[in-house]
Amino acid sequence: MIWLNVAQALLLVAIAPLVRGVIARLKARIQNRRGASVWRPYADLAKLFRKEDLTPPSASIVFRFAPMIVFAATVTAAAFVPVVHGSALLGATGDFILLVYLLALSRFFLSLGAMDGGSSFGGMGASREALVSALAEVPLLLGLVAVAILARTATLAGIVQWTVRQDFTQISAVHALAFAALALVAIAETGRIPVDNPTTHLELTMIHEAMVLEYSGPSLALIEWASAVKLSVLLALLIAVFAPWGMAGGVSVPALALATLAFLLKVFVLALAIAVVESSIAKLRMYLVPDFLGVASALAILAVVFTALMR
Amino acid sequence: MIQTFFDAFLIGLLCIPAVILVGGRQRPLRVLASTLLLIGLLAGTAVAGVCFWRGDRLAIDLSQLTPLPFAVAVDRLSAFFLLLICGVGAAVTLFSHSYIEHHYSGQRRDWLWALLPLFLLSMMLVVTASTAFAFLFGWELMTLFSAGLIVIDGDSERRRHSLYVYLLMMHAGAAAVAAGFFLFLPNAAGLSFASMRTAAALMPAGLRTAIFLLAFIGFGTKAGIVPLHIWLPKAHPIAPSPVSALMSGVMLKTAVYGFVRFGFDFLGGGPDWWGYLVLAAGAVSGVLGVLYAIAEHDLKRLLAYHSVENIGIIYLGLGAALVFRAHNAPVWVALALLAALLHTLNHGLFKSLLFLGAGAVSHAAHTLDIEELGGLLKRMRTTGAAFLVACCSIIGLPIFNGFISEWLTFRSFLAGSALGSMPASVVLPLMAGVLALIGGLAAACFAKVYGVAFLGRPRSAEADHAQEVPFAMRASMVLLAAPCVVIGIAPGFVLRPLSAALQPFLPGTVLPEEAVAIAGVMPWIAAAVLALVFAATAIRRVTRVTATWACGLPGLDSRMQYTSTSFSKPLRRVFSQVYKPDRTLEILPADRPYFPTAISYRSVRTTSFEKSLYRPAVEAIVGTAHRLRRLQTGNIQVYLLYIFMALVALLVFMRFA
Amino acid sequence: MTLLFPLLVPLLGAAMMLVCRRPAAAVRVALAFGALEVLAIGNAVWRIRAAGVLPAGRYLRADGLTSFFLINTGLIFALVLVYSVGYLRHIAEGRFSSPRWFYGLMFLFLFTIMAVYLSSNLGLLWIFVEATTLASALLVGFYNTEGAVEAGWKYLIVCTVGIAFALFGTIVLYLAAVRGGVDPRSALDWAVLMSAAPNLRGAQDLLKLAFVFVAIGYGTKIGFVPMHSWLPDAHAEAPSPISAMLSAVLLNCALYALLRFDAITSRAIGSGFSHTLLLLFGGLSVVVAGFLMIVQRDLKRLLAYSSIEHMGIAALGIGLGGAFGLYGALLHAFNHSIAKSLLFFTAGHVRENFGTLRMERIRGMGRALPWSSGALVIGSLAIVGLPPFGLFVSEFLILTEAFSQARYAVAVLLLAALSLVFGALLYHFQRMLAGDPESAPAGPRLPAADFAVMGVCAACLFVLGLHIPGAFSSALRAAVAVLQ
Amino acid sequence: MHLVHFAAARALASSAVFLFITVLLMATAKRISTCIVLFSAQCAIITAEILAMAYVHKSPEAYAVAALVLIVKVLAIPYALFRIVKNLQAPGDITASTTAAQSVFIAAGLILLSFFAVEPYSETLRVDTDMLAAAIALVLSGAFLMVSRKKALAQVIGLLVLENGIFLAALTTTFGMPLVVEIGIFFDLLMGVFLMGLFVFRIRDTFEHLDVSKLRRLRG
Repeated sequence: MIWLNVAQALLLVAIAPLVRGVIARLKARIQNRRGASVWRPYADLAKLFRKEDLTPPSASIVFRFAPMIVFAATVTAAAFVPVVHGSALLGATGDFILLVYLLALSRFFLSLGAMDGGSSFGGMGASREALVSALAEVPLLLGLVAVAILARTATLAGIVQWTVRQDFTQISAVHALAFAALALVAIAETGRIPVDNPTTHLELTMIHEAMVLEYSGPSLALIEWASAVKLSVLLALLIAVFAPWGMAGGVSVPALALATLAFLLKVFVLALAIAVVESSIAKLRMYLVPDFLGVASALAILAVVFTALMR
Repeated sequence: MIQTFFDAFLIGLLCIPAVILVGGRQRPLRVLASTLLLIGLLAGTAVAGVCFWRGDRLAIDLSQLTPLPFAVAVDRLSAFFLLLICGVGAAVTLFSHSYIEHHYSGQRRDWLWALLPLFLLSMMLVVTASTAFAFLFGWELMTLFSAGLIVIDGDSERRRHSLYVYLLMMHAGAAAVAAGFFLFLPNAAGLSFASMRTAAALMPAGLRTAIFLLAFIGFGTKAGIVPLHIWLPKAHPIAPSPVSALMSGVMLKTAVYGFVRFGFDFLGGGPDWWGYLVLAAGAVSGVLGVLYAIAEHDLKRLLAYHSVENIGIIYLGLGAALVFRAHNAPVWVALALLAALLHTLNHGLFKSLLFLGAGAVSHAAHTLDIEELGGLLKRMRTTGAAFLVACCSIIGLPIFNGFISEWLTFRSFLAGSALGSMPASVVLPLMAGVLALIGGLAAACFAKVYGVAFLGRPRSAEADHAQEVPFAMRASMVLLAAPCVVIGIAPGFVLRPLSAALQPFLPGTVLPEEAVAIAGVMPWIAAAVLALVFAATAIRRVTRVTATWACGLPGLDSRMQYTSTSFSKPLRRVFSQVYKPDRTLEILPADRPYFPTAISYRSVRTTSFEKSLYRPAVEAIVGTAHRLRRLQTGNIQVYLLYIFMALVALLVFMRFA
Repeated sequence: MTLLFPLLVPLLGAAMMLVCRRPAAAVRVALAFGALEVLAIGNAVWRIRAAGVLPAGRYLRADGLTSFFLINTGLIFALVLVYSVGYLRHIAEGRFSSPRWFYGLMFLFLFTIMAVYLSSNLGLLWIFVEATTLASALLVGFYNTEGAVEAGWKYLIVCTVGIAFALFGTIVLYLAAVRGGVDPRSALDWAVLMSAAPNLRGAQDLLKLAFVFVAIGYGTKIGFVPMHSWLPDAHAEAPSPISAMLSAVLLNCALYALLRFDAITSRAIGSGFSHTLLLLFGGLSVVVAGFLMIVQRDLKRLLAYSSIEHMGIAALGIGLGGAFGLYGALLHAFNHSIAKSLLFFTAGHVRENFGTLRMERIRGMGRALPWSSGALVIGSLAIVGLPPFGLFVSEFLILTEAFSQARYAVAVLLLAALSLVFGALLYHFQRMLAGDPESAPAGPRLPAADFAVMGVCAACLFVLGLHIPGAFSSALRAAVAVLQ
Repeated sequence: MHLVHFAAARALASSAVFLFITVLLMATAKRISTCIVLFSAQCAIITAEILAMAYVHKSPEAYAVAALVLIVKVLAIPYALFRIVKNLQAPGDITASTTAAQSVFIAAGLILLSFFAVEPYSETLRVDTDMLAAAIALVLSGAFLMVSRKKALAQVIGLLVLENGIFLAALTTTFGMPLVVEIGIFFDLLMGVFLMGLFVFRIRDTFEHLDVSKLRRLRG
């Protein structure tokens, strides 16, 4: 069993850049551009690993170790989410709170690394990231709490086993609200369009890019890979919590293959959704982001309240 | 054997002030005294540890000597708090060994060394007292000695006002606690904790509620629950750093100890609205505490507000425990209490570490305003590292101890949602949301503090020339940082004895399975993260130092970095209702706005509990005093009239009564 | 004979004062007689302890209660005498204000107080309480300034009027006793009245009437609130040693008289009526004095109001009665007398060095007078009732009694008033102690005698806070047994 | 002997009325000297009262008390007061806060009030109520005098009247207390008057006026 769970985690980490490539490609096709190849992110990572690692004079040990801690925390978070099979490496004992706070660990060290650069971009990115993450934490946790209350367990593996037993057609209000809240938070957390534009370098709007402005070479590669992994972890979390049907019951190879196929299909659907959203909405002004996250919080609180009414 | 060790330790601590006051002048004698204190406290930690882990019971009874029954008894719960006091006390003594030598001289220094052991002793007396007289004796002495230590540190109009508010509120709180104790009397034989426990069972509900509310207000004042917190950001910053570390890290915990003794040990829980009251207080304190902290840029005031926030988190745990007690779900009560007590220990560790860090920063850079600091990590490597560990712990990041207690609190809220009754299954999960908000905001605040103060470029000459602090201070900070990480990675060795400590008032509860789960998974997570970090360092790389990117312009100076005010600006805008800031922008010269020589921006928080709640009350009292003063007219005829009227009034009262 | 000794010595002392002309000789003689007096009191207390009750002749009698108050008076008198030696050196020679007059009147004053404690007859008791007013009126007016004369006049007139009512109360009690069949010749004798009290139940409203008048009368001397107006003027305008004697000894003496009456009435008609009255006066005094202390501008007036408040607390203790109430009340009166004399001695030093007692003009006392401010800190911590000192124990006892009788109104009122007083005193003392002194004060050195006196006061407070010595505790319990 | 017995009984009955008259006159008195005279008249009436009672009850002690009252209250104190008034050379008028008419009405009201006050106790005390009422009237009018009169000496006289009232009350209800106590009370009274005289002189020296209501320096 252990090797299966390790494989699942490695699968998530491996396909992370691919997911970003697919999203970029789909956005290009929607805006009828040809767009770069789907494997472009892997090439970028390979290139960055070979380049020089530049550090500003004022940088301290935190600047050098921040990318590594960010990467480590995010990859450990990946070990929690059941992807192909019901049980994940740490999914049985650890629960979603651990996952959320591991992501918080990576975010915290990323903003520290940004502040260490000594330029105003780092501070700007860290300050905005602090705003977004502070307000995103409530809906993220409350959405998962709502589902956990219904499933009567906090471990992700437990939630998956409970949801699989529910029949597909009867959609509960709690799940709908929780999914909406978590979807909004996923967009905010991974810095997609309405909250932050991953491709821009415009001081007025960038959050994630501003933090990593000083990084280059292997450090930048680790950070980019980590943010890709974070995106795929959040998508996998959404799939596991809300649409786990199709996960392999047993350990036989055909079942796993079928489950992997189902997982990839679901990820593709979500990627398509992200691409459509990003192509149709403009980025929100910085001071409208709190309202965006306010809506997510309201949805999550409603979900929690509904769990009590549903009983 | 432990008993004699414990007595020797107490007596030893008692005679240190005498030694210092007598021979404080010579340096060797002072060094001897401080090392004696350090050894004493380490022995105290050992004794407390043995009592806590092995569960021995110690007792000292001085009732024949003292005018009223005065006894000390150490059970597991007291041992837990004793461990916290002695442990943090030892680290603080080590720190102040060189801090006091540098910053104070002559009589001030002698008095500091004399009052410090007495302050620690009074706190130990509070947590180990087993009669009301002993408890109140220690409780008032604790305030007195801390006030003495604050007075030594200096004198100014603002300090006097802060000290006055502190002493007055502590006295009012002590009066409420005393009333809470005395209300046991109609039913209890004496004022010893044992007789109070037996009396609590046969008391009418009304009396139990009165006692609970008095305990809540009395201990809430000392702990710093929001409406009663105004002394905390005034008193802690003006104390010497080692003393404010003790006050924030340990003294607030004696209030939590008192509240747990009253709420769970004596009264044994009550109706569920008690729990919701405590939850509400905890939530409001937590959120407002962290929001006020975000707006601060004086390091000590910021840390003081964070004490309010962390006490809020502890009260959230206690509130959940009270709700479970009302629904008599003993396992979940154990879980919630475990969470609250563990957070008390964790906060004791990292908050005192933060204050010692602040002391080290003020020692090195002579200022505590983080707007003028920056780049201290490169100049003060150990202090920076220890401060980073403390920041991660207070936010509750996984590998550090703060996370364990916040995680347990989350799981107790989650468990609470399974309770059938209506309010509980909605309120408790929402409290999980509140805790998440507090955690998020704390992360933002400490990213600001650490980023602005320790990273980036120094913003002032002092910050630039900051030197690393002497060895004793560094050693004490490392001594406090180590347990933060150890408890974070392997919480099991603290959780098991702690749940055993709850046995007396939660009979038959075993270690909750959530605690077992976290104790199991945390080592693996830590191992995974450390392994991946090690793997990442293995990547071969060529590093080169180049100038920071400044959009190609030359001359990037330190003032272009984000300051703490600008960092917290977005969050302050979102929560502007909480601050209701009154902003003033001044451009000089006024007549040529487009060619300014100087622009000054000032934003002041106008909402303050002191103005809206306390000022009217004080004015009413002083108003009555002035009206009463007019009764003393000075005219002898009026005085005689008072006597005759009093006589007539009494005769009429007697006639018709 | 042993009871006559403490009475005659002060009389002799007063007489000797007329004889010796030169001030230096007067001081030495006064000290000698003072020592003799303390020995006399000690011997009397020792004999009473041995004999339980010591009647001497028709008009003198001493029991446990007397010996307790004798200890209090002896201790405070000794302290005041030693302190006044240093204090009088600074007084300008005036027609009335020479050491000769001072010690003469002081001994007279002490004689009257001794007579109050040792007299067995309630009539004599009244006469000597009135005599204390007369003896101390001149002492209050000792300085011959405008304020002192005004304070002396008010003190004399208001107290005499108050005491007149006490006489009427004594007469009504005498009437009730005679009606109740007690032999008229000994109807005012306290012991006789106590033994005859149970069968006086018939004259219920007479005894109530008597207690009302006595409460108003002796209440004026104790300084209960509606009748307190003379106290701040008298205690503030008198020289500091005399203020100490007034606050620490005279108020206790009036309280002693009220206790004697309360014992009789509560044995005759039950303590319901009298104790309600005491609780009423006590509560009123504690609250009103607490409020008035906030707005005081003169240090000694502040201390005078604090005396009113503490007498109110003692009244509450007596009003509650029971196992702890009386014990706590007597202990509180004793502790208060020591703490208050310590504070008045410090006030004397402040006046010498700062030239004024107005608290706005006293700044930076902490640096200017280190030892006096140390005494002030100890005194104020004690007077406010904080732990290491005796008053915390007595207030704890009174609160225990209040709560165990489930009298929550009284208890909450007391706790609130204590916090109010703490706030008021802390506000004033902090402003005086902190800051840096503008004018360099004259002679910061504390004379050895004063240092010893203040040391003794502080030591007593500290010891009584931590451990009540066996002998003292048995004397206290004997005093309570007398009244039970 | 029958005649003397008859005269004593008549004296007992009528003296209350004379006391009421002195109370009313004193309320209207304009000068201190008239007050002093009226006070000594009051004491004379009380001496007569004591002699009558002593005769009726045949107690030798009462005769001694009567002699004491005669010497101290009728002669000594008024003489002392007159000497004080002469030495003071101060204007002898009594400035009052109530006009003469108001004072009389109040005095009359007080007399009526004293009758009502005594009425409930009449049956328990089994003593002639009008004498007790006179005593209470003296107490109340003494109090009224002290409160309304502004001059220091007037207050002293008010106090003495009040003392008279209490002494009379004692007399009527208990036919005299033990002699030692009586002597003590008189000694106190004498010393009190002496001290008040001393203070009156010191007030005149320091304040140059004797108006007590102006002594308002000690306030708050």
